[in-house]
Amino acid sequence: MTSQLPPRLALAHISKRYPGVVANDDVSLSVAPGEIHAVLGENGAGKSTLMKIIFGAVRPDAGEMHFNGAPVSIGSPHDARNLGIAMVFQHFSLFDTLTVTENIALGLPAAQQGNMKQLAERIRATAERYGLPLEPNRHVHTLSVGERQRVEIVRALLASPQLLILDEPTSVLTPQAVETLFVTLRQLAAEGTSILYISHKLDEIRALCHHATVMRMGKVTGVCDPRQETAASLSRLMIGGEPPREPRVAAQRGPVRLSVQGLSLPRAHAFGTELSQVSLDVHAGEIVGIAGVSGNGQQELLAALSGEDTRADATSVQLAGKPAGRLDARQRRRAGLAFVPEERLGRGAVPGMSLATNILLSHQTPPYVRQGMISPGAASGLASAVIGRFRVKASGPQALARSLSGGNLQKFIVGREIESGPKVLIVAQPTWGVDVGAAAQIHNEILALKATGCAILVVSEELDELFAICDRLHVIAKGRLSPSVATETATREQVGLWMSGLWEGGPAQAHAGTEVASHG
Amino acid sequence: MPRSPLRLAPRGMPSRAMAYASPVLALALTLLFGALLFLALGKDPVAALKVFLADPLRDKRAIGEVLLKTVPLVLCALGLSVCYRANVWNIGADGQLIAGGICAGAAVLYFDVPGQTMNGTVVLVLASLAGIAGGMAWASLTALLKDRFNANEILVSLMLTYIAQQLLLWVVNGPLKDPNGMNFPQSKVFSSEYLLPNLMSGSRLHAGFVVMLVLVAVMTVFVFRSFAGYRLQVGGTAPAAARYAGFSARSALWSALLISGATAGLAGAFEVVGPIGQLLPSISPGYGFTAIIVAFIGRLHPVGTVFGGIMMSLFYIGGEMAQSRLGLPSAIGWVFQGMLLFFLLACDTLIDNRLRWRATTA
Amino acid sequence: MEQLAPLIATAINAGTPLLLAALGLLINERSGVLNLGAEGMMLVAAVAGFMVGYQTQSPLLGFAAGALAGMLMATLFSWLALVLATNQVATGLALSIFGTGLSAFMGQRFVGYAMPAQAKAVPGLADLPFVGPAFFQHHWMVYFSLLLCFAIMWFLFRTRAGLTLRAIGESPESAHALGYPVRTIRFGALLFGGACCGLAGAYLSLVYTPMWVENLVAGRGWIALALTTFATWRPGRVLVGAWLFGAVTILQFYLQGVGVSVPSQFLSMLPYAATIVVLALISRNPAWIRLNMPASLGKPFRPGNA
Amino acid sequence: GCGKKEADKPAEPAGAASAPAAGQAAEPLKVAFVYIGPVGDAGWTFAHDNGRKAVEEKFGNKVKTTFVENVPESAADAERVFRDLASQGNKLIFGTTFGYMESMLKVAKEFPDVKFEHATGFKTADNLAQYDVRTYEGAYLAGVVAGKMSKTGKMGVVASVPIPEVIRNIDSFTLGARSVNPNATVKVVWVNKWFDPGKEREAATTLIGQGVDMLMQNTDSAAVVQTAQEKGVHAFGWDSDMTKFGDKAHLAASVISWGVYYNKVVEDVLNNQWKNSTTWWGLKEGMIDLKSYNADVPAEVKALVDERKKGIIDGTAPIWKGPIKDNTGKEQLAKDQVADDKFLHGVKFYVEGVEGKIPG
Ligand SMILES: Nc1ncnc2c1ncn2[C@@H]1O[C@H](COP(=O)(O)OP(=O)(O)OP(=O)(O)O)[C@@H](O)[C@H]1O
Ligand SMILES: Nc1ncnc2c1ncn2[C@@H]1O[C@H](COP(=O)(O)OP(=O)(O)OP(=O)(O)O)[C@@H](O)[C@H]1O
Ligand SMILES: [Mg+2]
Ligand SMILES: [Mg+2]
Repeated sequence: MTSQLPPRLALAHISKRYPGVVANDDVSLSVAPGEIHAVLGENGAGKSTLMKIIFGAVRPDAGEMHFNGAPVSIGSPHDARNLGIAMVFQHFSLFDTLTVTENIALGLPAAQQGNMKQLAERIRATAERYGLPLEPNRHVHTLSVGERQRVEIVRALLASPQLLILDEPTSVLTPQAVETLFVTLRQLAAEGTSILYISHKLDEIRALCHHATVMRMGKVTGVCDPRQETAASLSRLMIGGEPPREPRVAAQRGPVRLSVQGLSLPRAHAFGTELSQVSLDVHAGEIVGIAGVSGNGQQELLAALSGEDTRADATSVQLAGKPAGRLDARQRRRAGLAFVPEERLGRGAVPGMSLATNILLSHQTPPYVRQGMISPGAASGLASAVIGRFRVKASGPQALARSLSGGNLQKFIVGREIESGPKVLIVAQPTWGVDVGAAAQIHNEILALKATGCAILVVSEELDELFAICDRLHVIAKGRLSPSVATETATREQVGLWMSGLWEGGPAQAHAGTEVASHG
Repeated sequence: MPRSPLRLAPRGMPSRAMAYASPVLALALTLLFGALLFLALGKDPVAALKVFLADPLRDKRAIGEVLLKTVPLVLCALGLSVCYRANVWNIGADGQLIAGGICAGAAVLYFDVPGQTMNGTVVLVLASLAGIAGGMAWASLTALLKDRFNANEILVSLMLTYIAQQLLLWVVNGPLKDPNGMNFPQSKVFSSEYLLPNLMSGSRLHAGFVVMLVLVAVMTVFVFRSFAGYRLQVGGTAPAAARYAGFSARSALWSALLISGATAGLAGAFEVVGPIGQLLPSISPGYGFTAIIVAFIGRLHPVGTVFGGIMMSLFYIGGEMAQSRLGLPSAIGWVFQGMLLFFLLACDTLIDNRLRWRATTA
Repeated sequence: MEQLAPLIATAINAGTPLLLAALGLLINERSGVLNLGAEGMMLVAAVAGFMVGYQTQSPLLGFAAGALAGMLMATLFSWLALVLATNQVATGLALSIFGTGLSAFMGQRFVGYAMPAQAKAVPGLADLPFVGPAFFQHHWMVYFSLLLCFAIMWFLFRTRAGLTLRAIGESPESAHALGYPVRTIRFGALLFGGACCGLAGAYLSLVYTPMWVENLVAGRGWIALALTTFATWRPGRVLVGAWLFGAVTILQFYLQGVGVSVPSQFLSMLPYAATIVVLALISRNPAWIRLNMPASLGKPFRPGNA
Repeated sequence: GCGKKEADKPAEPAGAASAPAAGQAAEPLKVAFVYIGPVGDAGWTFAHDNGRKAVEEKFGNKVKTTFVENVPESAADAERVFRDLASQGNKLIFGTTFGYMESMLKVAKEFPDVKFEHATGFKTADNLAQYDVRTYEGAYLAGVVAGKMSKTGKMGVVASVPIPEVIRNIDSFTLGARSVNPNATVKVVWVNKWFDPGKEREAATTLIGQGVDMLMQNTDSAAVVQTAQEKGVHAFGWDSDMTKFGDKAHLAASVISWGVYYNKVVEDVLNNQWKNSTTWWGLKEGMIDLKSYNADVPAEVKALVDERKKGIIDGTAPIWKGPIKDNTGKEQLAKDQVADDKFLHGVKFYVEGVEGKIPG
């Protein structure tokens, strides 16, 4: 891939420091024209920061940047765009109540915008050319997550960039949609566009990228050709040691602890999803997984199971054989349920309160609360115990929840729920945005809990994770739940198809969904 | 955007010391700017500040006056603190106070008829309960509209204050008008046995002050130790977490408003059966609004509101004295109150942030 | 019918300060900033406008001073709410309390003076039967406020700057990521809001009353805030709402004049009660509000780094 | 009784009030005024402050006056202000609005050596006197002018708060108007405030919109005159001359001269002759008058007003003389019966010619 042309982008000695962390420490990196270059590393390694520096959203403390051989100083995303750099952010930067066209217009230089009609035409044309169909006049809040990702990508492509930055673009896509995206990216690279690609999914990087820069704690720790590496060797580069192993734990399968029968719920608000005829059983000593692209009813199902939504029929949700559909979250917790929600700050924990006080969200009985009075000592003691056992990085039980990093807070919440000794544990996105080491630790704890005879339901968008820890899998699509398959016999292709609703009697058979159209 | 040479850098952990220092710093800045203001008006700043801060405290009676004024301020602020902790932006404490005053006044008038003697204490307790009920009823309108119709509580509670003022005007012109009062818009003056007893002779400070102190203690326990207080704060600040924990955000809304209505209503009752002693067309010079500042100065902490209340009471009386002693417009008291709140908000950012000089690089 | 024309005229007159202020607040809120200091800004602007207008005997200069005063107050708010990212509700309340005091303080020596009457007729149209007295015998500021309303409609929905403003109100994080200077644009929006509230305040002291008295604004700033919700953040509906509220304000006196025998105190409650009823009706459907309300309204935004 | 008690007392250690004759060394009598509104309101408080100035002018350095303006009627505050003024050494304190009555009663009890004077109330104490002015006489004279000059015979009153004084003024205005134009009618709009130019203007505009061409007001600002000027109808100044707010509209003003009374009270205190009396002065004492006529008012109208004035002063033509019916047709004063002060204080009805019902 190397040629006589100057590199499209060359970074030299980039450093960026935040209070308490050095996010980028003397980072150098070079991308050739037409090259797909991966950047990988643990959570917090500094990948996003580096990308934001390239895109002008963050200013480096030190270092130099060359673009097509010329030294540049990129002060803002506008500068970056004018140079021909486009970026698809890790967190969507879309505006829900605006139309697709308006969203795209906002991401283009004013000069390139033209009038809205012409722009809509250009969007349609570009989208078609790369096989990313889009309806320019729809409002973003009516789009599925996959479609939103497409808006981001089309916005980047419309600027005909010379360098395209993609920060974890696939975390919300079905395997099939990922394939489609890769086709597009390869096509772009062939046309000469350089691509910087960030992902935690090592398989993807091995399949797509020509080069990889590995980062750890802000520093570049290695450069390699990912096509020559194994997932294990990449992982070693990333975390500087052996990847943790996740043992399969054999457990005695017991009676049904959590049972859902024919659960149907109308949507609670305009942006919600309707649940229809959802049925599943979770036995003691078993981990059942639910796969699916987000926005297909996971939230609604979880709320109906946790007791945050009590509209279901009493008998449609049963805990340990007793009807629980109408019980609120407190009553279900008393019946032995524990729940780790996907949002940590604001739902699993109150940001402005200490870890000790956050204990009380799920521990509302003696010794923590007696006769309506809080016992601060007991709560604080439990918080310390969780911090110790789960190796949570926090200054102590009095640390505010919002002062913890995402991964550490997740460990705290998982620990808090496990400490209650539940009969049934429901976990949503157990390792979302959590790095490899912490993920392994959380997985191990879940597996250990299973061995004690707890019934566990895991809802996740990460197929790898589900395949790694679950005994059986369901797929949720458009508010319906597929039948279950044992993970030993399931294939990724089958689950991928199911994620588009293509199972016997699944929703995609009734009407072709947009997700399906995307890989047609 | 104006750029200052200083910039804020977030602290990892909020600073405890700064949380206590911030009101002191804000007060110091207010006094500094106040002194400059006096200078600009051609007054000796030291003498003027003395009138403002020392004269209201010159003797026992004067101190009694300052404390007397803290009663309605602190009572309202206690309830408002709970509301704001629960993220319910009730700014209509003044209306709740008026509603409480009307009900307490009506209760006293019901018993205070010639030929019928009731135990004074019993009547006072009943009047206070009526005041509490009145304040709660008025606040519950806000809660109902927010709960059922999702109507913004800031605007609703404020509009209800204007309505309460008219309601008071109506009762003193109509149903509760003194029949022997030459048709003037006021109720009859309550008999002295139905007025709150004074704590010491030579001062108007009454037993309500003691009740206020007790309530401060009760509220402190409620906010920091009771599970109910905890539920309410979670329900307000993180509704999703409250649902997750099985607490009802609706009950947080209702309890916050009812508590705040109760304390404001009690404040109204104490004014009516305390220093006023009858129903008049106006029973509050805006206590409910000043109490907002009191609540913030007090860090939404019940004990803090006592200090905040004394502060505001000083500014209020000081403003009045500045008028009669120095010939300054009495509105200067309001200017001081507003300034203090501004400086406090500004200083509070230092709890989560530290000041750094901006790096000179572009 | 003959009584209807003056009723319409008074309603429009009473609605104009509400319209001016609500349009400014609408721009504020479209950018995601909730400024509860409207009442305070209007008061300070009213007194500043009156001081200058009276001293120079030029209403135009008075309006300019009012707008400027509103902008100064807005700058104070911006510094706290944008730079220090303070709680917007508390900051707005502080601005209102401060403005109430400051205006009373500044205006102390101006109480009791009056501006001379100003020309209030559109030549040629004012003498038409019915429509003349109803619509064409107003101060020029009334027509200006109408023009402003249409200009804002065009700006918000037809220009790129308007699109940017709406986008920032929707998601300052996304806008920041795309490279828009969120705080600068919000500052601009706040200045505009301050200027509009300033004009509204100056209209009260220079044209409507026209004199300065303490607390002249008498809650109109709050009603203007309610109007933006009433209008679901659309300029056209703000216009309708403002005039409607103007009519309700007048209605209490009109009903007394025609001899309705309800205690006048209850009639005095009308504008406030109407505000509550309208708020409840409009907000009843949360989904609808969610679709229309700028999603970041009232939430402090501080860019991670710039 | 009580005046004597005061005089019997030995001179105070501070020796301020009771020994004016002591010559040069004597400190001036400290006199304080407490106002409900701002001194610049152009109406009620303005008129009182003119009275204060009259005192300063007449007594020079024998007195020292202070005033506190904008003191709310809410008793909790008024009481403190009165107490503070008393403890500051003021020996004569005027409270100029009805709402101060109870506060003044309380404070008066605590400071027996300070004389308190309360305007427009009805309770007295050993050291608390009451004073008021017969504003209704001015209203009546304005009514006469209005009756003569109205083209439509429809008049309006912008009224503040429905207390007897205001109702009496509305009635007197109506009596005056109907004495020269028996078909005259009067509409009333209540604003429930003493001083709120915005509302006063809205009320005036509404009345004008309903066909009224003469406006009387019983509120404190000049907004009504201003509005009348703009809309081309006529109005009357209230409490003080309001010509400068609308020189075309302003037909005349019912002007109060508080100074007449204030001078007398100060004189009495200086001479140790003060009594806790109840005073109700009017045209006769020169405390109220219709003044500042517009050039448009014909000489014959002025002459008529002068004639009525004379009749009121010498008692030959009292304003409130039967038969007077209320506007439901019920007779309130029988033929030839003349209302006494007690009757006047208790007027709770609209006379014939006023439209509508009294609120509350
Ligand atoms: N605005 C900021 N202020 C303070 N610290 C920051 C800021 N942004 C990032 N950091 C810190 O800088 C480090 C690098 O963060 P960065 O987001 O670049 O990591 P990353 O490699 O993209 O991680 P992930 O895989 O989780 O996306 C982290 O420790 C993070 O906490
Ligand atoms: N924008 C920001 N402003 C201030 N502090 C920040 C910001 N972003 C992150 N931090 C702080 O930086 C630290 C790391 O946060 P972050 O969530 O990025 O962790 P991380 O490195 O990804 O770790 P983990 O793997 O546990 O998620 C935390 O203390 C967090 O509070
Ligand atoms: Mg992270
Ligand atoms: Mg990242």
